[in-house]
Amino acid sequence: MVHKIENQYKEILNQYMQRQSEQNLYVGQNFSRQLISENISPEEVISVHKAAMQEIYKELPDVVWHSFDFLIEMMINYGLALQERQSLLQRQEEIRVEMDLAANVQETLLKTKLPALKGLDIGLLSIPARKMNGDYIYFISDEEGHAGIAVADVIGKGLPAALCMSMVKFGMDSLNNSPASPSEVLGVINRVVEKSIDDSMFVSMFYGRYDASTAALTYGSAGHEPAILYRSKTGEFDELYAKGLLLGVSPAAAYEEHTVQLEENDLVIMMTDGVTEGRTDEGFIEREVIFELIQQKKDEPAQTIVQHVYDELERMQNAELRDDFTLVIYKKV
Amino acid sequence: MVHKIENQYKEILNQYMQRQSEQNLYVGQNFSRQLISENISPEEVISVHKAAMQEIYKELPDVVWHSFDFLIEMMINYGLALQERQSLLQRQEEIRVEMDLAANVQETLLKTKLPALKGLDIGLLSIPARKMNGDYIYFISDEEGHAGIAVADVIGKGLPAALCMSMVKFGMDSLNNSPASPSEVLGVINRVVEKSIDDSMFVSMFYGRYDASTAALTYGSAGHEPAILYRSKTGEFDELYAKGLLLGVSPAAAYEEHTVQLEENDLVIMMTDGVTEGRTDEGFIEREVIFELIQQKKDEPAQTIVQHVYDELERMQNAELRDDFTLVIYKKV
Amino acid sequence: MSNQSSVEILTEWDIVAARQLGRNVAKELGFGTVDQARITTAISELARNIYLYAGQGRIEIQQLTENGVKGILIIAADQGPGIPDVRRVMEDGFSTSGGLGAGLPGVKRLMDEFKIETIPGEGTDIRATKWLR
Amino acid sequence: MSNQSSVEILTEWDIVAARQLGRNVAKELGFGTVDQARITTAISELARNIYLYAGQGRIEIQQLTENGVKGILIIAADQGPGIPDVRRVMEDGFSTSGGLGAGLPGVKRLMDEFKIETIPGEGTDIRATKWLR
Ligand SMILES: [Mn+2]
Ligand SMILES: [Mn+2]
Ligand SMILES: [Mn+2]
Ligand SMILES: [Mn+2]
Repeated sequence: MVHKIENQYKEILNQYMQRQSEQNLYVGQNFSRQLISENISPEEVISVHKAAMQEIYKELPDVVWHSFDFLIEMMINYGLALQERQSLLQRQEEIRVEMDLAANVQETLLKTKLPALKGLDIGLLSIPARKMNGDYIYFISDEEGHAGIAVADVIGKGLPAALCMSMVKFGMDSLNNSPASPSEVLGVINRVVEKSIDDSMFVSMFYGRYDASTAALTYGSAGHEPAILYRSKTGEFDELYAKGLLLGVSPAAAYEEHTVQLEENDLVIMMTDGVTEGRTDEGFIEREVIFELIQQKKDEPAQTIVQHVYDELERMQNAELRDDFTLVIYKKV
Repeated sequence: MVHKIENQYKEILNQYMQRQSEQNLYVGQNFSRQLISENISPEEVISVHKAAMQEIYKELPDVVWHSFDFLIEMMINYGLALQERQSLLQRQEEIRVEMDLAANVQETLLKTKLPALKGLDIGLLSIPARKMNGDYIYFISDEEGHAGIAVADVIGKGLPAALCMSMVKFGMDSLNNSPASPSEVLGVINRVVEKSIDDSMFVSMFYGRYDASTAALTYGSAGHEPAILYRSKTGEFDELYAKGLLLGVSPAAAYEEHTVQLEENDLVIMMTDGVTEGRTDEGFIEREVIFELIQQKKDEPAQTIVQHVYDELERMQNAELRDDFTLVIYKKV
Repeated sequence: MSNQSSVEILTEWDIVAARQLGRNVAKELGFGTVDQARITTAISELARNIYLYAGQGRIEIQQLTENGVKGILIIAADQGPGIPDVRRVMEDGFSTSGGLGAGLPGVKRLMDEFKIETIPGEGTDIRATKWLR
Repeated sequence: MSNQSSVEILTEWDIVAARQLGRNVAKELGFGTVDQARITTAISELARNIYLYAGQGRIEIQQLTENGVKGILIIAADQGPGIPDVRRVMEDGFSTSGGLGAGLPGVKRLMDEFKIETIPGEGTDIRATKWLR
């Protein structure tokens, strides 16, 4: 094989020495790719080059051959750096596989079941900025027509955030599917988070409890992006704001709760800051842009509205997600 | 700066052309390291080499200069591969930082409190083979002198295993610090694991419940490495085996439990397969070797015994851990 | 100020013609041998991409002067299928691990500025500039 | 069969002497120019490690013949402080990212076989072999 390469090299070099044309350089450069793909190191290239020159131009003075020997010595460390690249590429591939597997584990671990509730049409989407999602949606529901819907965001992204999120999930699990009041739920999760993670990690969460029999929504927030209520009758957007510290800051934190009455075709929009803090080349995307997008599809099913908002925001940002993106819309039908 | 490099190169090359000594090659090669560290690409080296030769040997025929031009063209793709190495090294460093942070989060998340129990001296060590630990030790204890000690191992290593382990921890948390019987505890965790992770992930666990008032140990196992009981009186090592499926295989799995009576200075040795399946160049490390190591230090505190076993096994394996290593020894005092 | 010329890419020979055009312009502007070779390699890569993935397109070479600094601009435009996942194509190791060549990250490294616009089904427009230091 | 010779490493000049010894043996055994340069680089790296981190030590070069195949064995031995974290020292990028040289992973790559034994406080023994193909 080495012999074949030497012959090919001599042939290509000889062509170039006859005529210094672009065509011959093009052939040479294509050949150099082949050499790299066969792990031929730069010092070997110089050595093959020297041998080819020796065959074609025997009569050249010794200084030329010495000069190539010197170049070979200079290239040894370059060759090593290139081998290092190979093993780094391999390592990167291994990490990619491990991350993919971990992302799968996380998905299974955090899966939650959409409640089938009379009078409520739910659409949702949660897209991680990197491999692992640091946003989370959790549903609770009981037989009596109560549904709890939580949207959480770990401050931070990637792996560390994903690890924290598993804690929120098991905290929610410990509620045993009874959709308690927002101030209770946020209080429980706050203590779990406070106990289990270090002081630099915080979680924000919005929790809404919907009662199908009265169409009332009770909500609370732990330092989370406020939800939005779209009033079908007036076409207005209202913020659903509730006071409350981030989860994990203080074990004694207390959480407000408020109640609103939903009317037919009203929309409740819960999200993380990855939705509202998207950026284009011109700066932050205005909230009004998002309202506009929702209004365009307000008569469609909730999932269609969610998908439309995501598609349009992604397009505006050139497909570059800076933060995990989570959007839940429910529609009173 | 480029000018300085050109001059230095010419100087060093000139020395070598005068006398092809090892000394001059050594100087040249050291200089090539400097070039790499200054991100000088191989095509630039050839170009600098050509310029130096042109100054020193003006009279050489044109074919020599053409030959260097050809080499420059051949080296462009090599230069690109080297730049890729730089960015891969940077990416690797970023991942290292993220993994370190995640390992910290995991440690805080999974931390467990050593029970202070009359008559029981506990030593332990858990060393991950990679960044993240897929082994786990969990303690439960109550006011009445009962202590539960669990050692678990997720099948698999690294990130995916670490994510699963958080689930075991929250399963144990849900027991609310009441050290129940082994068959109960393993049953609860089995259902949590079965529900939360996919079919390819399994966890093995050994659980022992110690009653300080009677010095009785009740134990059960979910497909885990058996614990070892060292009888101080006879100097014998007995296996503490109990039948039971791996956690996560079947929601209906049932777990046996057995009870042994501990006497003064008896040792209970719980571990993961990372301890018993260590390998040297000559093959697996025999169990007898581990027994021997324990016996050497049996009169020392439990932590000293644990550390001694780890140090010696690590040495035998040339510091290459193939699997997470977890060892808990408790001594009846 | 800009001064332009272009080559239609239809056959592999046109790649060589685009290289030749670029090298001439680079030389004329005063780029050294190594930079000439780099600019030529970037053009080669872009032209080859057009030839392989779009079937046909155009390489345009412009001379630039901005604030007294001279530069060369390569435009590679085609009406091919576009690049469905730009993020992935710009990743290290994606195109180079098999030794397939510099790929687009390579072009980005060979030049000072790099911009890509691609619409699936409509085509791709890549602009890369190198300034004379 | 083995045939040995060695160089004490005390000053930087001894690095050059060790290189020279290794290159001579490699040449004699019939290694080509590139392999001679690689073997010499490996010796250089090991000798430099002794010089920089242990203060003093010894490079030994042996000619080997095994099953009719010839080879060269480099032994680098010192009574220096030892390497506290071998795993880390053998990691890519640890010693090379600053362009500090090939490092031990480099030596491993330059040769066919590589073995390291190190005891903190007692010293380090590295053996690297390259076979004549
Ligand atoms: Mn986040
Ligand atoms: Mn966020
Ligand atoms: Mn494991
Ligand atoms: Mn294991």
